[in-house]
Amino acid sequence: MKKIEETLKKLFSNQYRQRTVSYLIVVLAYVIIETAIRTGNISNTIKSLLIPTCSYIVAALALNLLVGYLGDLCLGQAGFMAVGAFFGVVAAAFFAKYISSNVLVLILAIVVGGVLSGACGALIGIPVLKLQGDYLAIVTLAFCQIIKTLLLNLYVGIDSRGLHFSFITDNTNMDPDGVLVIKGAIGANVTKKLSSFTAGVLLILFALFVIYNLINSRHGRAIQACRDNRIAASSVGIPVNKYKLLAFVVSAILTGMAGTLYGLGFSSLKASKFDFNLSILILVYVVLGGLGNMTGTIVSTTLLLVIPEALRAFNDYRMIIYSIVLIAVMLISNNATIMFYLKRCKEYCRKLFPKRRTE
Amino acid sequence: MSEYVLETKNLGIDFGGLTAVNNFSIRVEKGDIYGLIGPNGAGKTTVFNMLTKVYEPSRGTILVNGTDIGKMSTIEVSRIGIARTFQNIRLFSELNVEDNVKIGFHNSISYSLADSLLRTGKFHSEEKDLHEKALELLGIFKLEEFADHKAGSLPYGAQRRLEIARALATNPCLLLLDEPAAGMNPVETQELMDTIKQIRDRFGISILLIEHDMKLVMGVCEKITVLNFGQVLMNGTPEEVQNDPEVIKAYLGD
Amino acid sequence: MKFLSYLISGIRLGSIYAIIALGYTMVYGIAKMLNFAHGDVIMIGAYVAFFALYRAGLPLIVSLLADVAVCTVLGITIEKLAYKPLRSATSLAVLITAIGVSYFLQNAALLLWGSTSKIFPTILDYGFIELFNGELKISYLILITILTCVVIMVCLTLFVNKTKLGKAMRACSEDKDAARLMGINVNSVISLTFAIGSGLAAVASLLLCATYPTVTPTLGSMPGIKAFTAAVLGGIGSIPGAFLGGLLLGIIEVIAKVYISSELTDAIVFSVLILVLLFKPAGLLGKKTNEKV
Amino acid sequence: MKKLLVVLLSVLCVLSLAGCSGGSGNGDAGSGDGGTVVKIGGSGPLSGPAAQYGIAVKTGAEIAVEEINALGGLQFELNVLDDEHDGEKAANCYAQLTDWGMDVSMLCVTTGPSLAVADMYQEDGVFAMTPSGSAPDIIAKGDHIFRMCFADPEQGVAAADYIAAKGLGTKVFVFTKSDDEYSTGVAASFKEEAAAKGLEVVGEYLFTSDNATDFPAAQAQEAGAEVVFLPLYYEDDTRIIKACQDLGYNPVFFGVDGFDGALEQEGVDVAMFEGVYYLTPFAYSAPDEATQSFTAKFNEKVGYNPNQFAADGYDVVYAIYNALTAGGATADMAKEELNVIMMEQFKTLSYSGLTGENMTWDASGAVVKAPLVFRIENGALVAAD
Repeated sequence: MKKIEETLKKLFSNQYRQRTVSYLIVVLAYVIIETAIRTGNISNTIKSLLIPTCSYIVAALALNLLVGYLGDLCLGQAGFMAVGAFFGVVAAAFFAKYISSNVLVLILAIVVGGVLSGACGALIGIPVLKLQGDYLAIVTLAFCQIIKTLLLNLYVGIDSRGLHFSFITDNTNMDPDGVLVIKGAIGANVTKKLSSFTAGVLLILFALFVIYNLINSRHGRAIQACRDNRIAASSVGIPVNKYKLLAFVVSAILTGMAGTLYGLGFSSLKASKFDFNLSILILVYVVLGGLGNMTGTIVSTTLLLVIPEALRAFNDYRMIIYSIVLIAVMLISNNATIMFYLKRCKEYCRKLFPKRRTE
Repeated sequence: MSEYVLETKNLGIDFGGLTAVNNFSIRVEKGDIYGLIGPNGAGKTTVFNMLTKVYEPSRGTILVNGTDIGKMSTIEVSRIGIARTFQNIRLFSELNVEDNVKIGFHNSISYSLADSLLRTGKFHSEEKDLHEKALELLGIFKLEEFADHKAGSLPYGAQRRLEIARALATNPCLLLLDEPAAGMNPVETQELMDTIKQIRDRFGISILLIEHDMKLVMGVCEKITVLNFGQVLMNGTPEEVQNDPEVIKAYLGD
Repeated sequence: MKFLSYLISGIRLGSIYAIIALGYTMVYGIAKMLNFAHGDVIMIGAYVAFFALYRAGLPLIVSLLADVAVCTVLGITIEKLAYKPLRSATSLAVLITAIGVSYFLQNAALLLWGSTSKIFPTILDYGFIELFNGELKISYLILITILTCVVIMVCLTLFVNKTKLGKAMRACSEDKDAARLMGINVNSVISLTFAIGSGLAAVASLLLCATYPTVTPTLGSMPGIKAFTAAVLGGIGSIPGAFLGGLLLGIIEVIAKVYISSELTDAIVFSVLILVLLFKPAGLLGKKTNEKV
Repeated sequence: MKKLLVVLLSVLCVLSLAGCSGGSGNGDAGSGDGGTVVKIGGSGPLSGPAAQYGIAVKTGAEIAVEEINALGGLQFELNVLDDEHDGEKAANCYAQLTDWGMDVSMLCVTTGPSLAVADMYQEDGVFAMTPSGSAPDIIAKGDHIFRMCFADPEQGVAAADYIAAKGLGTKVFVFTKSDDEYSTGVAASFKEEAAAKGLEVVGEYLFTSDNATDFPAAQAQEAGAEVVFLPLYYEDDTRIIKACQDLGYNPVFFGVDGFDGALEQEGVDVAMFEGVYYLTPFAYSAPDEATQSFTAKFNEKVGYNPNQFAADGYDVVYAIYNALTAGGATADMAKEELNVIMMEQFKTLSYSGLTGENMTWDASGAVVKAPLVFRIENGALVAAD
């Protein structure tokens, strides 16, 4: 009994509270929604939102690792998602020929999507090492455009002899039993929708696990040191470039995995879906949720995906509202007067509920 | 093996045709508290930046315990044992005080990325040691009570002390302090002088410091180099420097 | 001859990029921020010009002046409302805000004027200069585009180097604090920079639409990003750099399109950006700056 | 503060979730057991850059529904949702339509979203006919999936046949938008048919939506093309024609149904399109009474003339209506029963509407009708012989 109490105390201590709250929210939401699905108390609308929401949450968490902890803006999130989605779909089609277990195929596809996207992350990491700030953002944007252009011209077929790749024109020359998995501009054709809500939630938990464990270690501290002061970080012997690259690759891997989950949730997907607008959308989720705040990211992503569905009448104004959110959050959080009053409010609340202070 | 912790020979740097520092040669022995003084713009901080390889020297050699650091990067210089503070404080201001010091210990812990992702036993035991070591170091600088405060929210003097603590965490053999007393009141400065001596004795390191506060320089430094217009004006003990007419001229003008 | 005609169309495209790139390069040089919304100011300019020329039927010169006025006011307003409060914030916050502004303008245009494209009226009759016995035809529009670009470049260089205001701008780009101590009103210099950049955006919008006549809410984003690439290529903060970068990028784009692979043009253009930043981060004519420690 | 915000947001989140699932309880959930009206669902881009197409289809369909309901027989209810030309959103729309109790569907307006949701309709056994999703892959997703417009390859073939038959020229240059499956689909079949008909494709210029501004028209001119084939939407057509004219190069321009709308653009100088040929199943200026009445109604609703998308939307609703009445369907039938009737009726149905006479459908779900070639003369559309 005492041990349980101690564990609880530890879980809600200053050091661990954010982590605990994140995990709890995800698990609770899962239990509630899953129960609703089992008992048939959930609308198709909500059901259709589950997998994309999980994917966007993972992509947003990965972006928050970069923006919130490394302090660099990546506008190429859509590109990494595209790599994960397209190659995840190819991998799933390939593995499905040899493995009958859907779960195993999904896991393998997610791993392949993550690894390839991570490789792209490493590739873009090379210019990243030299650049900072706006230049970095624009390079990631350029990179995303390049990926999109390349995917638009990619043809991948699969037949009894294996995978066939071709570029710009369809020269896959497959056996008669072959199927084109990726057809250039038409996009990817998903033969079997393998993603499930459970898989999505597990991926979110995995992402949280990786990010929290990374951040609260010497590696994570080094990443944050690079954000706060590059020069000081290298003066205490932290290889800044190495840790920037690490953060980029980890973020790219998670985003790629999110992409695979997304890709395998639809029966077809187009490369043009993964454009600059998608990167901005993910950025909006992160900014509204709070830089470096993982729980906030999860909640804001969910809200921004669910509310527009509920309020379809406002669809015309949705994008304009997002842009105002971006500007407003930035102006408010950088306004000393407003932040001062918010802080006062917070202190006042603390006084009202003194019990909440566990330490 | 050289007996000098730091030895520079004819160090110099040019910025686009302008020579900022030239023929800079000093020798710092083990356990020295060494002062580097000079009027504003004399090139003192530039010397520090060359020693830590933030700037690449145009000429000359730098030997640390006899090793030439000519080809090393800032990071390697830190690993070989030079630590520094900055004239305009450079803390990791969004992180808390304890984490700032822990980052200083970065290279003295060895658990891998896999250890941190999987939270292995090695991770937990090293992190536990690290926590204790960090608190001990903070204790020396009377910063324990601030351990979980954001570094950026500390009072000025405490920030200066934290920067020294962070530098010491890298386990250096030579500590470079860039105007450690800037902005401190006389009481704080006095405390700082004691702390500097205490650090030297306790960690057995050499200290090279830049300072404008002559009381501090004369009070703690055993040797002094005076820099003017990028050139060494003289080397000597505090008394010699204080009585040198050239130095007085450099400070007061003609 | 064939090559020459492509080269000329590359120079035309490059001239437009150069004028847009000037807006980026000046703002970046002085406010040290990437004004992501610059491309969308061009889009607004295109709509204003369309309304002035077509709906109101104003003469070209009046339309141009009205366009410049609207864009200048828009640029200053954006700066005052969105960027000025963030003077001391991190560059990340400023960039995110700038993206927000860009998005706002695009979606506001979409709401106000719809997604259906509008066709920019012909402002110049199709006339040609024929060279080499008629083997090479160059339209007057191309000549005017290139000429405008050169004139703007010369005027701006003179302004920055010879006038008092121009010197104040250069001072601000070197060191804002020092400039303030010298009695320069830094805020008004930044506003002036935005005003000039946005005014140029208006000119660019007119040239852009005269050449490529469809007006849509997303019209500015691609030329915007490419012009920024041009500014980086030439060396950010440098006026001749923007000119050089713009021309080079325009030529690279057209040549790549014709002789390498038209479907991979964008990949090639953006690879140029990445390569330049990799090997010459300061650009062709830019200065390398050291962070002061 | 952050924590407070998080708590507040979480509460909102749960509330909105509850709100959504609660909302669905009111509709006749899931099974679609009719009621008093037949519910026709569908989705298309109603906001964003492609909104014009979705709005056209939606308006056209609305006109048809109003007319049918005024007849007093079988009553329809129409619900076209906004999918923003995005497969992901189309899937959400599908789910919402299911919650709403959709009986029959118009699928999606554009190809990408249609591909993303077609198999959901197939699995759930809902009859779906896309008004304007022209990729052949859509109807290949299942036997419940039908199409009202031409398939992309049919247009390519028809264009090549016409050019060859009328001798418009033998050297053809093609501009293709490589990130648009509509454009690549038409272009591919055109090139194949052109080769078979003895036309010479002297060059092809591929571009993407990101670099659809600067067109090296000189390439077509240098290649000596007499005909420039434009399997594109009218915005790109306009820019390409302008780029050619800027060079003083005036070949025969041949567009496909995406060209429809070019003359309606605000500010357009129709003189630049003089002599352009294009394929379309519908021209609002056609003198027949059905077209004129539709054009008037459409104009009244939105203030501009309808294009073929609007006519497709109108025709889909009428084709569904004809099939249902012919099969003796009633409003209280479940969607499964309606589906059976539709499948049966469409085997034999012959429907004459705005976009074609005596249209029939084959087993794959493709429409069989003859494409029409129009030519622009003196700023107006004229049926080319």
